Amino acid sequence: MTDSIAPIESRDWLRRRSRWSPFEILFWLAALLPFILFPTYLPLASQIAIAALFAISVDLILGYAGIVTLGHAMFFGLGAYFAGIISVRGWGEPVSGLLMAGLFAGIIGYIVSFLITRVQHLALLMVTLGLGLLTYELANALHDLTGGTDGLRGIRTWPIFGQFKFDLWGYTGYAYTLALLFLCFLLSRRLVNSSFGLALRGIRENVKRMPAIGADHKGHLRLVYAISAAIAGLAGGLMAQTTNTVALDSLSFERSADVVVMLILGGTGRLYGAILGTIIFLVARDQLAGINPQYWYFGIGLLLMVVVLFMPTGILGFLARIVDRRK
Amino acid sequence: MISQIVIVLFDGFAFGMLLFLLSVGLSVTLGMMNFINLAHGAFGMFGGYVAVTVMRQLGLPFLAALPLAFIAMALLSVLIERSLFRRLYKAGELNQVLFTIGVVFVAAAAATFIFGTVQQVIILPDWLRGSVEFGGVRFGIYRAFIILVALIITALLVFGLERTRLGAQIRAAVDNQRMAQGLGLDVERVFAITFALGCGLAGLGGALAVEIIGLSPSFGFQMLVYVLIVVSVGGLGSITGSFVGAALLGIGDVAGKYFWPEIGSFLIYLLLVAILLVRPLGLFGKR
Amino acid sequence: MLKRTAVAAVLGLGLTLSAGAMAQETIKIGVILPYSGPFADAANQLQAGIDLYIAEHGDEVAGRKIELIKRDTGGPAPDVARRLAQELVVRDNVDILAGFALTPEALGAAEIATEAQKLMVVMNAATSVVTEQSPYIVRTSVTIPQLNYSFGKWAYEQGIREAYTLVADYGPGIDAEASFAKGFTEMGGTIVGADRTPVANPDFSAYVQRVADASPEAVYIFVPGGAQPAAIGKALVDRGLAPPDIKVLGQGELTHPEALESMGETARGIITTFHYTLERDDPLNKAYVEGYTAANNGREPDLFSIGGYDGMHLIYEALKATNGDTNGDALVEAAKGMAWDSPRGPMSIDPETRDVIQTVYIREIQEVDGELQNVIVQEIPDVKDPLHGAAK
Amino acid sequence: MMADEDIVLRAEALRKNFGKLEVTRDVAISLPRGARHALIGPNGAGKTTLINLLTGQLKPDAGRIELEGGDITGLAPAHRVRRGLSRTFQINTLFPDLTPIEAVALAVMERERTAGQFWKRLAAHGDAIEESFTILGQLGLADVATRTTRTLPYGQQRLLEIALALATRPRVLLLDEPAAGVPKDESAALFSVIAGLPSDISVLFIEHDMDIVFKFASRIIVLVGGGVLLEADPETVRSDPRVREVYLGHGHG
Repeated sequence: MTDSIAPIESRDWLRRRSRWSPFEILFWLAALLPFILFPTYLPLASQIAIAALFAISVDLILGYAGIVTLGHAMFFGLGAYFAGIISVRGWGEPVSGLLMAGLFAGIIGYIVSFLITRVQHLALLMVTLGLGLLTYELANALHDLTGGTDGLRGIRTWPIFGQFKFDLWGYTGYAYTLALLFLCFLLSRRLVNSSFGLALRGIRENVKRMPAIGADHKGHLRLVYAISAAIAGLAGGLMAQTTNTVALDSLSFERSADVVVMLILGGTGRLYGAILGTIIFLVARDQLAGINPQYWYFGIGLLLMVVVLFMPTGILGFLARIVDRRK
Repeated sequence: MISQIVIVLFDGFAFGMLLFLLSVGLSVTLGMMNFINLAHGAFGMFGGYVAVTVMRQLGLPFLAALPLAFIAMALLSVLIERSLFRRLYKAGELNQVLFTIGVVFVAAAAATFIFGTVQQVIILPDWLRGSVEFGGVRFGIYRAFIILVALIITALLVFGLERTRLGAQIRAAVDNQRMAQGLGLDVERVFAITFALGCGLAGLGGALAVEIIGLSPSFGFQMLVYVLIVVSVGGLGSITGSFVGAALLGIGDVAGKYFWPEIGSFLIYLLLVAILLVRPLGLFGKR
Repeated sequence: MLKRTAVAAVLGLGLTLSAGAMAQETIKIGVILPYSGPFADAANQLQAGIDLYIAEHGDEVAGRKIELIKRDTGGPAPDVARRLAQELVVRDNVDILAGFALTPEALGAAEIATEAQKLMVVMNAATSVVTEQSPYIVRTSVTIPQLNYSFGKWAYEQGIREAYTLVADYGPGIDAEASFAKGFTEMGGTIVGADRTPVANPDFSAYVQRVADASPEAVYIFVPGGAQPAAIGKALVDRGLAPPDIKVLGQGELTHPEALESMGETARGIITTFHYTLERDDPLNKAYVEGYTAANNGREPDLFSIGGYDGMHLIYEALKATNGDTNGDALVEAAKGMAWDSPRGPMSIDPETRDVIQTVYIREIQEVDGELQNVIVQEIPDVKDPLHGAAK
Repeated sequence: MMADEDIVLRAEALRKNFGKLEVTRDVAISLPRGARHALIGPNGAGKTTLINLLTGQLKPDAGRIELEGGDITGLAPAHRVRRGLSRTFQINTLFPDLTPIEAVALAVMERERTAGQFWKRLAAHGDAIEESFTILGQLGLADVATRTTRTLPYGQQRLLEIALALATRPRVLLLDEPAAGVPKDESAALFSVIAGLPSDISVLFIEHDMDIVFKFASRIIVLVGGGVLLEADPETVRSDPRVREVYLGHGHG
């Protein structure tokens, strides 16, 4: 063929789109800074890493596939309870426990996805919310298994690989959560840069066209929903293991709503938006609550309003536009 | 048995009517402008605070406090709609969610600052307290009062929507915004008025709710879920839908707890999911 | 990387510990409470109790200044409570952990108290097991079985033979149901029906109707504070379930001041069990209530306030006993067996369980000087939590 | 019948009502292999509805549709596409934020069932990308392969519609006014592209411009009021008085 060079250019172009930018490398290096610069903030850093992982799981379905959810804490909580309960029942090995927690949440996610893909818009929002609240009530009702409102008692997480004990300062906790966040981020990054990620973007861009190119878009949605649920379950399992606590709040509507707020705040459909939004929301909350434990949410509320008015594509979208303009 | 069914229906209906007042405004404004206002419950909350405050501080009677709660919230909503929400109509649903959640946060903080965290109490006039016996069944007088108020409001709404010029404009704007605009209708103005009415009704609902479900700065969050359930089950933009949805929810909730207390807390969510899976647009939704 | 962080952890820990030992003049108390969210009011009242005690007794103990560091959990959030405790210990170098309005949050932070070897004063969380979670926990509030086990017995002694229980479907409610039923049935009474209401329950009419259908001699009620006491009280009256036709029993939250105001006349005759009674005629209590209302715009103290107030008393007295030494073991030792007269009445800390021992008051709503009040009809002194040790 | 083997798409007694309005009345069509048939008729004749019925966007109230001899009446649209029945839309139905290479590659990978491989980088699907590029090249879109779709000129967006359909490797291609909104001089070029499609693809297209229809169609189906008025070769259609009356009638007067 005469223009056989051109497809290679296209491939190059596609490859370039998924190449690591210096910003990204810098970002992940910066994620190591708390170890050295803010060692007393490591517990907060772990909590942020867990929330960021949860936000990434929501970004996969909301930002990439356009599934708006108000019930994703369901999977976070299922993962948390699973990891917690097997620990209480005698298996406190963290890595295998975490994987099982993620798998469990993913399986439930796949089952639930058959309901989710039947509805759209407000109904979708409300079905996810309803399923989330049902799970919450179920956990409350299964008092003997879950500890009800008091929370699950007796979680003991063994040292990682039998070596690294979870310490009071949170070094091990942060190393563990950061490692998991990074791994899941790599997976998610690969996912969004894969043909599957392209299919998800196709669904978001024009769901009507998908059947006309022969796509099983509901199948795609089910798959991404299950993957997202599994990642949310991992995040929940991490919370259970690093804090040795699980209670009903891990399944609550507030947690579902908060994660969506953090994601939109950072900017949807960018993965890094999920992480950035989480960092900004939780750091702002921590700092504002440090100043005044009672009125911090006034400041948070204003932050959200200002971001919408002045950065309609989220904080990361806003930053990206500034960088683009500079170029 | 019959008397029990009667009382369950009565109590559930009363609770449903409270939900109806709190949510009908959101249903219509959402149906008209696709504007997701999660802060709708905050208007209910401030309505409650207005009623409590004018009764406490100014010594006004309960019956005067109710319309004041309506008026105050309608005015406040105009202010907020014109200054803030107006900018968001084309902002996309996620931004609307984020912004109005921010408003809920700010409203809760403001309520805490002004009124404190304490549960507010409304002292009902004597004639609204207690219950009357009728055919061997005791009906709470206040609940009957709520039903009465809600029915009057519903009648006014239905009449207004069917028979007045504004009503016709609202219907046109809900049915097809673009066409209404094409016909020279000032949709934004119609929307502002509808929004004010809806928030006023939420304020009234909030004032009526203090006696039944209490009032504290977290009211806006607490009621959000219920309000969203009514709106989605009833269907967007439909007064009938909100009415039936709220009544169904109220009766379903009370009846479920009465007949199957073991699953009492599950029932409304089961209903919600089941109804939406079968009818994604809600019972009376058109789109 | 892991190895290096482990090394850094050891180094970091060593550094701060020595720094902490050398330089501290002030004694830092980390207070962890849900200052925002649905339980904000409890946190506020508890904090007001703490503040009142400090205002009355000065902010210096054993020659050292007391500094409070407040941290908000934002609702029942055990993971946040634990993180905050962790940060308070490693970053703020607090000497004592305090607050803990909610049981899951106390459970979440317990491990940190053990690891850091810090005294942890639980000023509210009322599930029995809380003090068993760490040898550094001391409780100054109450436990639910403490109040209700003896209440169940008392109810039988009053001639009640059949009761229906209606409790909120969560830990405290289930505890209350179990301990009341235990006390009541041990004496020979019968529970004729038991229902549980969802914790976030806006409307009680269905459950109350079920009670009315059973028409028992007495109904025992446990609901969380806030809006629910008044709501359920009024729902009862709407169904004609009011004394003297039926005995209405409950834990003290049912007739707290705001609920009483809201229920009005309909509250008359309700009998509750509690460890703190606002109206109790006692000079210490009078002065406390006066001081509290003066400092809080007329708001009256409640169970949270007294937990915070007595919690601070325990901290102050323990510090006096150790002469300002903040070593966790020393403070816990000092707290064990401590006894004092509180505005609530005589109380002490059980040296075995580190839990509170106190008088349980049975009160009835009666009219006093034209106003409805909780009037004490029986005092049961020196009540311990009946569940501690029972599991073993 | 011998001809039967050559019929790729066949519809029998198709019927569709919207309420009381009959939009499709007992339509029977058959499309032989390699066909270049046109579907014409006045506005509101039910042309797009017919395509929607054939491709499964609408469910018929009665009737039967066969593709290569197999019954596809009850199949979902995506499954019909996978069996080789593709379409384009009258109004651009594209992926505005994807580039043409991405969009076409997506269609190719959906066909190859590799679109679900979330573990494999997009750039690693070399065959799919090469094929996509070839398709874009056939339609003269190679130069704009990496530009965002929304920024393309309208005419190129119309071509991308066809490219997407071709990427599914159709045996039957239903083109709903492929040149709608394209200037007349460009639309002829567009139709030469269509005419140059591989000869084993059967094409049915809707078009209003009679010059184009008569130039490119080997057979013409005339739809009036939801029913087939006539199906014949261009010459017959051109001279049929009924067609002249209902369709070209105004040309007389």
